[in-house]
Amino acid sequence: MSRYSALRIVREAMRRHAGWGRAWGSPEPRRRYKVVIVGAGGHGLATAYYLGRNYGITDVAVLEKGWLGGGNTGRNTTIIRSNYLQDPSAAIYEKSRALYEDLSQELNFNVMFSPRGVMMLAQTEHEVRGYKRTVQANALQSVATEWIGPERVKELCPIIRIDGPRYPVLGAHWQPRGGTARHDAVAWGYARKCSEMGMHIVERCAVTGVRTEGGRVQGVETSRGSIDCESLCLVVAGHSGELAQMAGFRLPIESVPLQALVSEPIKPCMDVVVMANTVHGYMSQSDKGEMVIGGGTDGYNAYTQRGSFHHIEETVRALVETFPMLSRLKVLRQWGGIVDMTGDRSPIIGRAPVRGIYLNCGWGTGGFKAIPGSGWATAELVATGASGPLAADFGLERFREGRFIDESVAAGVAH
Amino acid sequence: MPEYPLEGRRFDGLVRLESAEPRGMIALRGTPEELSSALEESVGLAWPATGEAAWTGEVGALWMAPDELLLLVPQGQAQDLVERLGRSLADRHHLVADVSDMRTLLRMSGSGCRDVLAKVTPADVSPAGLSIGRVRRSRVGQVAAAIWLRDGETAEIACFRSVAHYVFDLLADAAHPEARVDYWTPQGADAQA
Amino acid sequence: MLTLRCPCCGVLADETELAPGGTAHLRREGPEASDEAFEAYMFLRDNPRGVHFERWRHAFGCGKWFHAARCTVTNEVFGTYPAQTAAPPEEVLEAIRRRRPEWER
Amino acid sequence: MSTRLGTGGSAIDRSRPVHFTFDGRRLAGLTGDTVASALLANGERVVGRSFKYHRPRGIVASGPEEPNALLGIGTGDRFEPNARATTTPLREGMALRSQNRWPSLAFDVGVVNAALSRFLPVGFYYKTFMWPRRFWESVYEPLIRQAAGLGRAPDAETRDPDRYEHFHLHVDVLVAGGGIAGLQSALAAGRAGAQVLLMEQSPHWGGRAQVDGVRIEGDPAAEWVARAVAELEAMPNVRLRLNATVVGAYDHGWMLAVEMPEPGPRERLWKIRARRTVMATGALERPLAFAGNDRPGVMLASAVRDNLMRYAVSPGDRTVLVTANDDGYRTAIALVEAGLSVPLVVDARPECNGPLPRRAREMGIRVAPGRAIAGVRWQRRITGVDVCLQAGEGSALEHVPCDAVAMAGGWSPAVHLWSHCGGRLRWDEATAAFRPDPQFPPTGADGQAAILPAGSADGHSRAVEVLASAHRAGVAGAAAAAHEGDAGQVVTAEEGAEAPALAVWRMPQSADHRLRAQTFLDFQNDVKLTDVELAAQEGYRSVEHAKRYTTLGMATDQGKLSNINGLAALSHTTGQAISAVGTTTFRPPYTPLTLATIAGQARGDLFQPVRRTPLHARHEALGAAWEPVGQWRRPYVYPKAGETVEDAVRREVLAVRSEVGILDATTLGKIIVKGPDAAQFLDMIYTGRPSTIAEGRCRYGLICNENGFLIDDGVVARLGPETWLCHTTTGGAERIHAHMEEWLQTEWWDWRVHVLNVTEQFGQIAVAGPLARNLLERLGGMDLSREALPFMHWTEGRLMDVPVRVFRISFSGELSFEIAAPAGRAGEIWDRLAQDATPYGTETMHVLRAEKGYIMIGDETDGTVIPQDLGLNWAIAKKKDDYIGKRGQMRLHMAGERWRLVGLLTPDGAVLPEGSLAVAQGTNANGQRRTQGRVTSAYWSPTLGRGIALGLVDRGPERMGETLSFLQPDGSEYRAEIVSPVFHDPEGERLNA
Repeated sequence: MSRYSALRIVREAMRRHAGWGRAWGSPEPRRRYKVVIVGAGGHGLATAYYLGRNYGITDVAVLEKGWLGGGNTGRNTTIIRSNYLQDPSAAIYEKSRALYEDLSQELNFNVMFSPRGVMMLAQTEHEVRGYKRTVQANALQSVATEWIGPERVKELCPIIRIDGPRYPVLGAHWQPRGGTARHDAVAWGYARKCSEMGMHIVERCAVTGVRTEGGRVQGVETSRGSIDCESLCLVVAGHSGELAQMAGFRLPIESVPLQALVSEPIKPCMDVVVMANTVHGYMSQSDKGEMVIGGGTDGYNAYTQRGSFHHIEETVRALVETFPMLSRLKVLRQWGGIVDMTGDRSPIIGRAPVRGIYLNCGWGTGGFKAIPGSGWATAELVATGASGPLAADFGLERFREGRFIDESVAAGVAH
Repeated sequence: MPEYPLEGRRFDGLVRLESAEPRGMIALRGTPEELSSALEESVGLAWPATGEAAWTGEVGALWMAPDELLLLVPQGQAQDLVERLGRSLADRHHLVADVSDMRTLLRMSGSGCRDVLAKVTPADVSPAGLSIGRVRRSRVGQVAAAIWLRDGETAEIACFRSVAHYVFDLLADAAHPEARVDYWTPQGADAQA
Repeated sequence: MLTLRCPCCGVLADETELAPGGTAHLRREGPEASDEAFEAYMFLRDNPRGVHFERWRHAFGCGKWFHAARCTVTNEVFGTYPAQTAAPPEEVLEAIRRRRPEWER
Repeated sequence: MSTRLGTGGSAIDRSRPVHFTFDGRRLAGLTGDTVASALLANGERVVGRSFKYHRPRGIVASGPEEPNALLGIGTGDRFEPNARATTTPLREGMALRSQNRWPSLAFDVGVVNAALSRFLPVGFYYKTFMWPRRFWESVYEPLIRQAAGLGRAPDAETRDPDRYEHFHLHVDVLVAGGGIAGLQSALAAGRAGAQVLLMEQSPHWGGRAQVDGVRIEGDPAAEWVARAVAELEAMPNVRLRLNATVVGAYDHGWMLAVEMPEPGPRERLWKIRARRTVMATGALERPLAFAGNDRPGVMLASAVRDNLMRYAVSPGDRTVLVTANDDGYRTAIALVEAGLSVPLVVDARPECNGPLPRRAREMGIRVAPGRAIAGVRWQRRITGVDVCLQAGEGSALEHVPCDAVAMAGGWSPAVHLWSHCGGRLRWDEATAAFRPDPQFPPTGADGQAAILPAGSADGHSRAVEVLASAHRAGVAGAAAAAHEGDAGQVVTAEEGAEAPALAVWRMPQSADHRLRAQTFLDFQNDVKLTDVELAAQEGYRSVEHAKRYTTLGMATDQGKLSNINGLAALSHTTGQAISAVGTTTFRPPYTPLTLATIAGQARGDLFQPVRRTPLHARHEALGAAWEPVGQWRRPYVYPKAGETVEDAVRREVLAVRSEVGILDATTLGKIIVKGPDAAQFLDMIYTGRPSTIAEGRCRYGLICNENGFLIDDGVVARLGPETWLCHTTTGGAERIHAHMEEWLQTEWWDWRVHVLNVTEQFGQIAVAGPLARNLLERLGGMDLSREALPFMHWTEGRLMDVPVRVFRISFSGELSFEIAAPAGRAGEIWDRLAQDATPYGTETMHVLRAEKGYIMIGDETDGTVIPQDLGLNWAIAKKKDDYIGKRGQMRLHMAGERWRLVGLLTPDGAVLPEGSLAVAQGTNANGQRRTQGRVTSAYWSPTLGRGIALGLVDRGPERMGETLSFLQPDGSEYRAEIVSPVFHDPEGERLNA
C-alpha cells in the first residue's frame, strides 16, 4: 500500500482518485495462525500492530464479529489523559499518551491527536484535596500535570462559569498535553498498518467457541470456520464475560451501558477538555464543532447498547450549570456502548486461567485513551508469555490477593 | 416554641402552596401481625391497607412500608402516644419513635394539584394512579417525599426537614402562573367523575 | 428507562425511584472461606447475556430490597420477588421458561 | 423568484403581518408563517452555506428533515444557533442570521473550498496534515476547526432567562403524529376506552392528506380532520397536544416528547410511560440524485406543495418537476392550478399514464417520460435545467428555462422511533423503503411490541390502507391495556389511483463522473455520489464505515433526507442489495433537543437540593463561610469583619482550647437499631462489640465493607436492653442506614431487628472546651457533673426545659458534650450557648481533631485503608469469629506490610502540603520515583504554634524519629520527622476533665 500524503492527494486528484486502494485487506481466514486476537477494536488492533512492530510476529489474525472499530472504539468520547493517581495506572496511560503524540506519523494515518489540554474541575474541598494529591503523585510519575486556580480555569476555558451558586470552581487539575483524537481513525490507522504487515483482519467473523485441551488453548470455532492458534488473545470490551464462558472460566467483570451524546456543530468556543466530576459530566468540542458530552454508567447489567435517560439528564443538567451559555444548544444524537466494569474499576491485562489465553479487558469507561499503551503491553504479554512492567500490576490475581488499583480514591473517577 | 422550616411561606400560582399546620409524627416499625391490635386500641385505627392511609379526624396512619407506618397526630400529642404505644407493645418486637421534627408537611390546594405534581414526580398522579386515600412515596425533584390527597383539590406532601425549602421552591416554580398544562384540569376533574 | 413492580409495596416503580444492587442470590463467604471461594463471592460474576437475577432497592419508595429476573439483551422482565429468599421462586422460573424455552439455570 | 401569491394559504392570516430581519435587512411575513415560508415569500432563496464547500444553499424541505435552512435566531441571552427555519414559527421582531459564511451570505471566502473540491476528496484529512509534524497543532488543526462548525457559539457569559420544565405521564396509548393516521388511531383507542395522548409536531392537525387532495367519507380530508378532532376533544379519556414532537423511544415503553407551549415555558419535556405507542409519524420525501440537485431553488415536491397550499408561497414562477412517481404530479397540478407555470415534468419512468399524469397532461403540462436531469444551470439563481435520457450517461437533449425545480424521489417511512429501542427494519423492494419489521419490534417490559406502526410510517401510501392500519394499531393499543370497547368503524377514503413508482437512485442511470461529482446526497455535509464511491473503493464498505468515513447522514438532519440515497449509492457501488447493505441505527432524539429542556427546572437555585440544618439561618446571620458536604451546607468557619479565614480558624481553635466553643453537629447520622437480635447484628456491622456496651454508655465504633476497607466511624450509644443509637459521619447517614437495611433484608432477614434513620429528628450541638461543663450547668435542668456524666456516657433530661440527650463524648480532645434536641427546638439552646461560647466551623473541627490525632473518614481513609493501617486495632474484636470485612482483611495483601498512620513534623514548623509523597530510593520498573508514605492531612496548629500533619508511612509506627523527604512538583523538598500522631494532650487529661 502506498503512502498517504498531500502530494499523493494532488496526484490522485488528477486522475479522479482512481488510484486509491483499500485501506485494509479483507482476506479469507486461514486454518491456523500463531496468534489469534478476538476483537478488531482499538485494543485488539493495537495489540496486533505492536506484536509485529516490537516482536516481528506477523502470523496474526484479528477476528471481528461485526465491523472493525464498531465497539467502544467508535462509541466513546475520545478523551486522552494520563493524570491518574495510582502508579500502575499513570504508567500505562502515560505510555499510551506518549505513543499518541507521534501516532499519526508512525501509522501514516492522521488520527488527529489534539493535545489541547484536559482539566478536571475541583468544586468541593474534598475534590481539591483529591486533585492536589494526584498532582503530587503525577510529579513523581513523570506525568506533567499541575494545579491551577479558578482564574486560570476561566482563562483556558472562558465558557465555564466559575462562580456558580452551587459549586463554584475552586481550581482544577490540569494536564496540558492531554486531549482528544479521532476515534475511528485510530482503529483504521492500526488496521491499515497491520494489513500492510501481512496480518489478517477478518470482519463479520464471530467466535462461537474456544477449543482447549489439557488446560491449554487449541483454537477457536468461528462463523467462518475453525481456526487453530498457539496463543489466543481476548480483547472484546463489553463481551469479555461471554468469551470467558466459552473458554470455561469466569471474570471479575460485569457489563453495563455507558452513554454519550453530541450537540449540533457550532463554531469553536472551547479549546480544552473539561471534566466536572462532582456534578458528573464532561465535555469537549470536536474538530467538526460538536460538543461531545459524556457522564456516568448505568447501574445495571445490559448488552443493549443503550441506556436510561435519567443518566443523560443528570449529565446535561451538570453541564448546563457549568456552561450556562450552552443552555439553548441542541442535542443531535445520543448513543450507548457496553463497558466491562471490574471489581476495582481498573483494567485486566494478564494470563487467563487457561494456558495460552491472554486477557485484555475491563477498561470500563476509560479504554480509548489507553489503546496504544494497552496494545504495547498486551503484545509484550502475548509475545513473551509474561507481563512486562506496564502490565505487571493488572493481572487477575490481584482480586484474590486484595491488591486493588482503585482510582476512585482520588476525586477523578470519570473518563 | 418549636420552629418550623416553612413557617410563614406561601405561594399562589397554578395552586396555592403553604406549610401545613404542624402535626405530631410517629414512626412505627413492626409487622401488622405484631402491632395491629395495639394500634387499634391506642389510636383507634386499623392497620391501613398496602399503600393507603387510614384516618380518624386529624389522626392518620400512613402506610410507609410492609413493616412501617407513619402516624400523624395533633401537635404535641406525639410523645404521649409514643409512650402509650411503647407500653402496650412492650412484649412485641417493634420500634416506635417520635419523629415530629424529622419531616415537614406541605399543603398544595387548587384544581391544578395533579398538573403541578406531574411536573416534579415520576409517580402516576392520574386520578386512577393517585386516588384519594392513597399514599405514594416517590421523588419530588431530586429528593424523597410522600404524597397523598385529602380531597380532589388538596394534596399533602411530606419531605425531610432539611430539604423543605428545596421542595417548596421546586413546587412554586412548577406552579408558575404562566406554566399551565391543563392536562388533569379542568378536564381532569371530569375524568374523575 | 426501566419500570419494575416492587413486590413489597405493589408500586410500578420508575427506574428513578430505584437503586440497582447487582447480582442476586450470592452466598456470603465468611472468615472460614478459602481465598478462591471469597474471591468468587466478591468478584466473579456470570454476567449473562440473557436471563439475569439481580437486586434492586425501592430507595425512593418503601425502601425495601427486592429481586428481579430480567433479560440483559431485551430488558424483558420475567418477574420480581422479595429479597428474602436464596433462590428464585418457581413461578418466576416458570415465567422464564415460558418466554425462553431454551434457557437453563 | 419565490413570492407570496395573492390568494390562498390555509395556515396564514393575511390581516396580521409579522416583521423580522434577515442578516439585518427588514422583512415582513404573516401570522402563521414558518421562518422558511416567510423567507421564501420575500424571495430569499439562499439561506445558508454548506459545511465543507460553503456552497450557497436554499430551503429544500418543509419539515424537520430540512438540512440547509439553519439560522441563528434571536440576540443576547436568547440567541439560538442552528434553528431550523422550516419548523420555527415566525414571531414579531425576530432577528435571523444566516450561518457558516464570511464575510456575507452572498460573498463567502469559504467557497474557495468548492473550487478546490477535487483536492479535498472524502477523508482527505486522514491522509495529510501530518508533516511537518508540529504544523498539525500550530497550523492545520486550528484551520480545520475554524472552517468547521455551523452556527456561531453563544457568548461566554450568556444566561438563558427562559423557563423549562418536565411533565411525567402514564397513559395506555400514546399516539405520535396527528395526521389522518394518528387521528384515526386515537379515535379507535379512545372509543375503546383507553387513556390516550395524541401528539402532533406541527401547529396543525391532519398532516399531508389535506394538501394531497385526499377525500375521506366523501368529504375533503380537512373536513374529516375537523370532525375527528372535535370528537377526540370531547372524550374525557383523550388528550391532544399540538406543537409537541415525540422524539425518543426508550426501554419499557418510556417515551420522550418535547412541547413548545404557547404561552408557557419555552419548552416542556414530556416523560411518558405508555403501555403502547402508536407510531403514526408519517413519511419523508426523498430528493433525487442528479447533478446540481443542491442548488438553491431545487426543493422537494412535497415542500413546494406545502408552501403553496399552507402559506400561499410559490418557490418560483417556472418550476420544472422531476419525478419517478405519480405523487409528484400533485405538485405540478397544484402549481398550475395556482396560476404558475410548469414548463416540463421530467419523469424517469418510460411509461407514465396513471390518472395523475393524465390529469397533468389534460391541464396542458408537458410530460417527458424516460427522462432525467443532466444539470441545473445556475448564475446566482436557477436559469434552467438540461434534460437527458434516464437510460444514458447524461448527454443533454434539450435545455428548459426555469427558475425552480421540484423533485419527487419517493417516500421513506419515518421509522426512527421504531429503531430507537431495538426494533429492526426490513427493506421492502415493492415500496423501495425500509419498513418496520413486525418480526422484530421494539419490546417492552412484557416482551411484547411496545410500538405499533401505523399509516405511512408503516409503509402504506394509499389513504385507505393508511386509515385501516391506523385503526388496527389504535385497537391493538387499547386492547393491550385491556380496553376492548367498541372502536367504531374505519372510515372510507378515496384519492386518485397511482401507477407504480420507480426507485431511481441516480439520474441519469449511468451518469458519468463529471455529473456524479456534482450530485449531492447529504446537502449539509456536502457528501456527493463520488464520495460514497471512493469510500467503497477504499474498503469502507460496511454501512457504518461508509457513514463515518464520508460523514453521510451525520449532519443535523441525521440523514432524514440523505440516508436511503446514500445506502442505494453504496449498494450500487459494492454490488450488494440494499437489504444486504442494511442501514445505520437511528438514535434519539428524532429532532434536536435543547439542553436546557433536558435540565428542566434543575437550573440555578434548583440545580440540586441544598440541605439545611435547623440552625442554618443562625449560621447565615453569623456570616458563616459555607462548605458543601454532600448536599448539606455546613459552616466552614465564621470569619469576623476584617478576619481572613486563617485568622478566624486560629481564633476559633484557641477559643475551644482555652474557653468553650459550639459546633453544629446536626448532620452526623443517627440511626436507631432495636430488637432481640440487634446485639448480634451490630457485632457483625461493627469491627468491635457494641453488644457489650452497657446501658447509659457510649463507645467508638468502626464499620468496614466486605472488602475490609474502613467506610465509616462514629459513637454508638446503648439506649436500652435491646436498643442502640449509632452515630455516623455526615456522609454516612444515608449510606450506613442503607448498608444496615441491605444486610438485614438480603442476608439476615430472619434476624429480629428494626433500623430507623432519625438523623433529621434532632438538632445536635457540640459544646467543647474547658468551660463547657459550667456553661451547660448555667443553662439549668440537668446534672452534668463529672460524677453524674463521666466521659463516654450519655444521659437524657431537660435543658432550658427542652427535652435533650446529652452525650459526654469528644472529637476535639477537650472536655466536650454533644446535645441532641428536637430539631425544632435546637435553636433555643444554640442561642443561649452562643451568648457565652464561640461558634466554630468544620475547618476548626478538622484542626482540633488533627491536633489530637483523631482520624477523619475521607482524609485518612480513601476507600483503600483498613482500620489496622490507622492503629485502630483496639477497636477490632480479635476474638470475634466474624464481622463484615474480617475475611477481606485476611487476604495476602491486607495482612502484609502496609503504610500505617503516624504524625509528621517539619523541623521549621512549616505546614506540609497535603497529598505530599515521601520519596524512597530509586525508581520502579516504569521509571516512576519510589515512594514510602504520604500526607493525609496537614494543618497549621494554633495550639502548638506550628504545622502538624498526619500521614500513612510504610511501617511508620516502627520508624519513630526517622526523617522523610517529601519532594514537591516544583522540585522543592520538605523534610519531616516521624512522630506520634497525637500532638495534643497525649495523656487525655483535658478529655477526661
